[in-house]
Amino acid sequence: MTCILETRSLNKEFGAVIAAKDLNVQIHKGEVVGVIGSNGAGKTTFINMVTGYLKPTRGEILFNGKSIMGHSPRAITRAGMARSFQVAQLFPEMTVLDNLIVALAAAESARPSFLSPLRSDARIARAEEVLKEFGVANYRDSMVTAVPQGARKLVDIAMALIGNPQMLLLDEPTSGVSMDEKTGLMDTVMNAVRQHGVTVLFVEHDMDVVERYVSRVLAFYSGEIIADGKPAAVLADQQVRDLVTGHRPTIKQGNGAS
Amino acid sequence: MRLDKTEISLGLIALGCVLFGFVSPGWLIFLLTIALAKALVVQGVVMQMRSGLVSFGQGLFYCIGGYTVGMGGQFFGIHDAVAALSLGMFVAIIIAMLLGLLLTRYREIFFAMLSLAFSMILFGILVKSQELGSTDGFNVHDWTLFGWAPEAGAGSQYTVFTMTVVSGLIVAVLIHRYTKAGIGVICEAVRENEVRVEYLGLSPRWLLYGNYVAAAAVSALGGGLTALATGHVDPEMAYWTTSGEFVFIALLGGLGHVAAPFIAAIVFSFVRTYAIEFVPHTWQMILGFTLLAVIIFLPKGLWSLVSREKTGERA
Amino acid sequence: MKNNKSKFSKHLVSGVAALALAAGAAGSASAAENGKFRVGIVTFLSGPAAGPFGVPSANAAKVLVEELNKGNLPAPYDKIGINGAEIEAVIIDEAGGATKQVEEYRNLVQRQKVDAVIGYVSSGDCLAIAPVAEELKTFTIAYDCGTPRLFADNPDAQYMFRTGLDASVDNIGAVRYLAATRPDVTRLAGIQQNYSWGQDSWADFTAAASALLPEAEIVEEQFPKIYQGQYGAEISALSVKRPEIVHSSFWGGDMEALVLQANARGLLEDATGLLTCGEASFATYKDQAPNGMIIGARGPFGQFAPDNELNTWFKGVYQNAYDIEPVYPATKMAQAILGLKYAAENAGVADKEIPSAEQLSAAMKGATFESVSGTVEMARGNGHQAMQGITYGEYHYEDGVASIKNAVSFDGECVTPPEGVAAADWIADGFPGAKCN
Amino acid sequence: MTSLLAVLIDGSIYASWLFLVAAGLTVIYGVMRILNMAHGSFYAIGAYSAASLVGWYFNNGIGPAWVSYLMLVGAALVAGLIVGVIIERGLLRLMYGRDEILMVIITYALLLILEDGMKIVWGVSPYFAYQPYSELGRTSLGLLKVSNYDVALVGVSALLGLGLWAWLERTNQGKVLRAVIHDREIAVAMGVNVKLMFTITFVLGTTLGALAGALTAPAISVVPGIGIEVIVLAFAVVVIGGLGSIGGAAVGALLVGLSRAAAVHYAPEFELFVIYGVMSLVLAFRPEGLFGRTLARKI
Repeated sequence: MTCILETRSLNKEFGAVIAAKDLNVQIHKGEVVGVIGSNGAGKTTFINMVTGYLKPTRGEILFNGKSIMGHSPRAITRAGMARSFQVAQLFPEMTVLDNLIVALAAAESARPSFLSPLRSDARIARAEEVLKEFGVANYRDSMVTAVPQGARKLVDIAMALIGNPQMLLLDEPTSGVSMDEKTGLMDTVMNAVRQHGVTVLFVEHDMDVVERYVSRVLAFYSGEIIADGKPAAVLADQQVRDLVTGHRPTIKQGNGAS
Repeated sequence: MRLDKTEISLGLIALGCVLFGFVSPGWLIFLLTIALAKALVVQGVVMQMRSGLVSFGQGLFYCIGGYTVGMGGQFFGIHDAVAALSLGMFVAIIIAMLLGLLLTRYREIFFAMLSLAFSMILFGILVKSQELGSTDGFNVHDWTLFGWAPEAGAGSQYTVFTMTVVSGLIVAVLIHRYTKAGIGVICEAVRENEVRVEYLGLSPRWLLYGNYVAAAAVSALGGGLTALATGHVDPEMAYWTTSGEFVFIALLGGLGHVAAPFIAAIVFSFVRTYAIEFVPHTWQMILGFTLLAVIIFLPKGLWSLVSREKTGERA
Repeated sequence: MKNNKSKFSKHLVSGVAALALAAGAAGSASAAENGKFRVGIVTFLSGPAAGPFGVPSANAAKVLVEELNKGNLPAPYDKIGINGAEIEAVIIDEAGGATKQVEEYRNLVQRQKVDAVIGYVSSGDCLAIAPVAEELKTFTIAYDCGTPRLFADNPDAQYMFRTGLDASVDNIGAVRYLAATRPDVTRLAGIQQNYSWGQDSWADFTAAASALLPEAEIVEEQFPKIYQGQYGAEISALSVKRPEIVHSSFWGGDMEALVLQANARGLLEDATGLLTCGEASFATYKDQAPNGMIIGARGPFGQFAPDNELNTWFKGVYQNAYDIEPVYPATKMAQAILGLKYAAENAGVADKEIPSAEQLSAAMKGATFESVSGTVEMARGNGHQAMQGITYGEYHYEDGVASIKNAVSFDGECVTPPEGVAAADWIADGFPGAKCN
Repeated sequence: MTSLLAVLIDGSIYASWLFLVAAGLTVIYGVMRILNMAHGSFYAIGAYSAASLVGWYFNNGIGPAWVSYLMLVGAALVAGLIVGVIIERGLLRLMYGRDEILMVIITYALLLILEDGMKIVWGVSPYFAYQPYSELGRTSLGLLKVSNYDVALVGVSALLGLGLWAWLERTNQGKVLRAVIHDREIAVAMGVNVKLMFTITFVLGTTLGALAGALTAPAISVVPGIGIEVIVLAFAVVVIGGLGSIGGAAVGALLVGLSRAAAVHYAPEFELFVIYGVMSLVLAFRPEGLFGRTLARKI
């Protein structure tokens, strides 16, 4: 398995607060990795560093073997690593379709055209296809502010995926979504991801979701990775149970997924 | 090149304006010329407003356009109006490409204030330049159009009017396309969510930069036409209150449609002209109340009167 | 965005059509052919120039028009109105810059159908209006603006006249006054507003000083921003150079603030102030200006206007109406209106008939007419520019009464360059042909 | 040597005036996020109120001169309070929550209205209140003569700055205000009456503006348009210092004041550009101003 993303001794300090300490992670092509940890454990900091939003204090980040330290978010995106957000980051005064068309046009070229129309037939067709894939085609012409939270999260992820990235980072894809919507949402997302053959790393609080979809789990605690491995093994780890997941009664639904 | 319905209507209206010029009294032609020329400057303000930036210094490019046309005729022997106007746009583009490097790092109030500062610096330079007449400025005359010199008076006035209408039409069609093209829509996207644009792999800064430069060129064209129409330029063109007027007109029209700035500029000119005539001592107050009324009752500008029944319409 | 297109274009067309109609209707609404002589009066009604210049001028225009319509003036202006026709004045604000003034000038002429325009304090406005006056063939009198470029830039002017003097006269006169009363001064300093007016004034003053006061040197010059209002640093910079004379072309609030601050800080005790526009604030200085400060009125106007019958009458009605003596802008406005009346009544048209702009211009060109300031000769600028003498004097305030002392007048020929010669060249050549008594 | 001393003295006098003018602007922005273009008009209203009251006092020749200093301050307080309350309650209250830039434009409309409003109330003729200025006399430092009133103004300005700082940092109300500045939503959640805090802040800001005008009035001729000239200056000072920071406004005022005085004495031809030059230079290196805070967006 080739390594797509690797971090070496990644550190981040905010003044006296250590948000990341010697993170050494290797993600391989095709993996679906879950990141768990309580609030403030450094999960989002990790994603923000990897995608260029935050500059690490020390360390090295390699994407496809090349350093992306100090690169801007847009350079990292163009290199093939896309992300979604805890709170869906959309264009609130546009329709769902236009949100996707903008994302598509952005993926096609870094230099937008000055005079030829953005909403070309080809782009509309492709965007509609993706909307269908994500099951939100019925919101095609709604303003994004008028669609339910779950659909917004899906649009957010669809915008990241429409550019055919090699790797996708999902920051709490199910946060803010009701319990009974979560599974449906994740099924939709994971199906789409599988079809595109994308490597996925996602941050998640819901252990059921983690167990169901990931092939590997990273457990964070106060800026450090305290466990890394198969979901069953990590979730059974005493330290993880003490510091991250709390003491859950038993494992409910089978033994992990994929 | 296929024209859509908006473009055809714009063309028809422009034709109507040119014909209307034959029967309209001189003062009205002049008022419309100035209003339309200023509307071009306002188009520059509106282009930036769409991307979320409010320029309180668009007078900079208005002034550059005007002074280039004036100096071209006065000092460099460029008497052809089209050449002089193009030169004005060219100079504005060069200056905008330099200033844009700094300005696109700023947003909101900081962009507004810094653009104002640059405009005031030009004002200061012109006031210091006694060769250019300091605050008195200088007159712009003896221009030609492709070698043809329109007769002084009504003839040249009508020529400038027609030139302004035609420029207005060309710019309106281009901006209409621009707002629907990649850069236009994505600039709006920058206003709505800059972080997301960055994470789509685009550079908001360079988008705003391109938009800033394009807006500068349009505004300079408006300044050049104003210089030809009034026959005079002075540093007041770069003073911050002039830029404030452009923002005023931009809000009056709203961002709803490419035609809105033109209509707003005409309405503004009428309101001001009649306010000056009927309440010469308190015309500014009338303008102030008009502006407040627009903000409170027509937050999307005059254009929302036109598009009111079209719910959910986006420009 | 979809099926709205057709509706939209209808709206667009109907909106513009409605606007055009409204405009057309408005245009036809005025057009007064009521036998009255309509005069557009343009001066500052708002902004910093309104208090010192605009309002006194507008007031002078109002009271004079009223009295003219009653036929109350002394001879030769005792005919009712202008040439027997009642005067209707349209007063508008000069604030807002040259572009706006060109627009308003066209409105006055083409929409309001005025027969003549009198106005403009700002040189920038004068310069912008001059070519438009020619284009619209409208008789126009610049009553106050001082730029020497008015006729230099427009040598073929037909319809534009100026009944006030240009700024080089102020400063040549100021130097002549110094040479006459203080020939031994050696240390000159200046503080000017940083715009055309201040820059030109200082250039003329220093050039004339080097010709007429060869012993004097310029020890300091300051150019603060116009309307700055606070001159602390400038006053210090001037003080430390120990000047004997501090020349300033400041006007209005800036001038009053400068006098207040410079006086409080002793500058005007150690040095003598010379204010070319000083007379405009004659009534407001009280004890805040030191005795002996030299002031001018940009010609024989205001306090420096002679005691002829016209001026006595004018001061009377002005004081009656506004409870204050007229300052120089008021006198200058009166002079412009009298000039217009003179031209109209000597244009060779029948009683009550309103002469054309061509007839007015022909009558005004090179004319000599009586005014509140004495006799005015339109002897420069090809007969379009007035030539008059200029007077300077010292301000004195005692027992609550302000007065002028040590006034010295210079003839027009003494302070005005000959026809066709630029002031700078005339000064540089040592005033060839100047006739001084 | 004399001119160096002069630069320091002139610079601090001008800086203290700039600070007086800018303080109200920055307080309002800090709490309410409104960059108030009408601030100059409050300055002018203060100047007019003070000049007409003091002018009336001396014209009628009653009472001792020291009363006039109280009148200056009193006129500013009353004028600032009345105008502030009317505008905040009557207009701005309807607009809260709108875009920052839109608020700028609303205050621009307010500026147009107030400028003509003042003309209706006070006319266009100049008002004078020079007695408090000349009454204090002057001090000679060699060739340099300094007006005692100006020197007193430096003290007043410093005291005012310290007072504002103490109020913000040392009182309960100040703490609440800082909470509002820091995070409005959390402040609301904590039960802070933000509306009341807004009224207090706005009135404080207008009063500070009026006070600046009133204290300047004795040294100038109060005429239409004095407010317009002040706005851009005050903006520059506040932007240099960092919007919303009192300390920043003080440092910005000193920076502009001293560099302008230096330009007047050593390089008069650059005087016109000094303020914009300093502003562009500061912003080029510190886009948020000297004491501005960068707010990183949470994603």
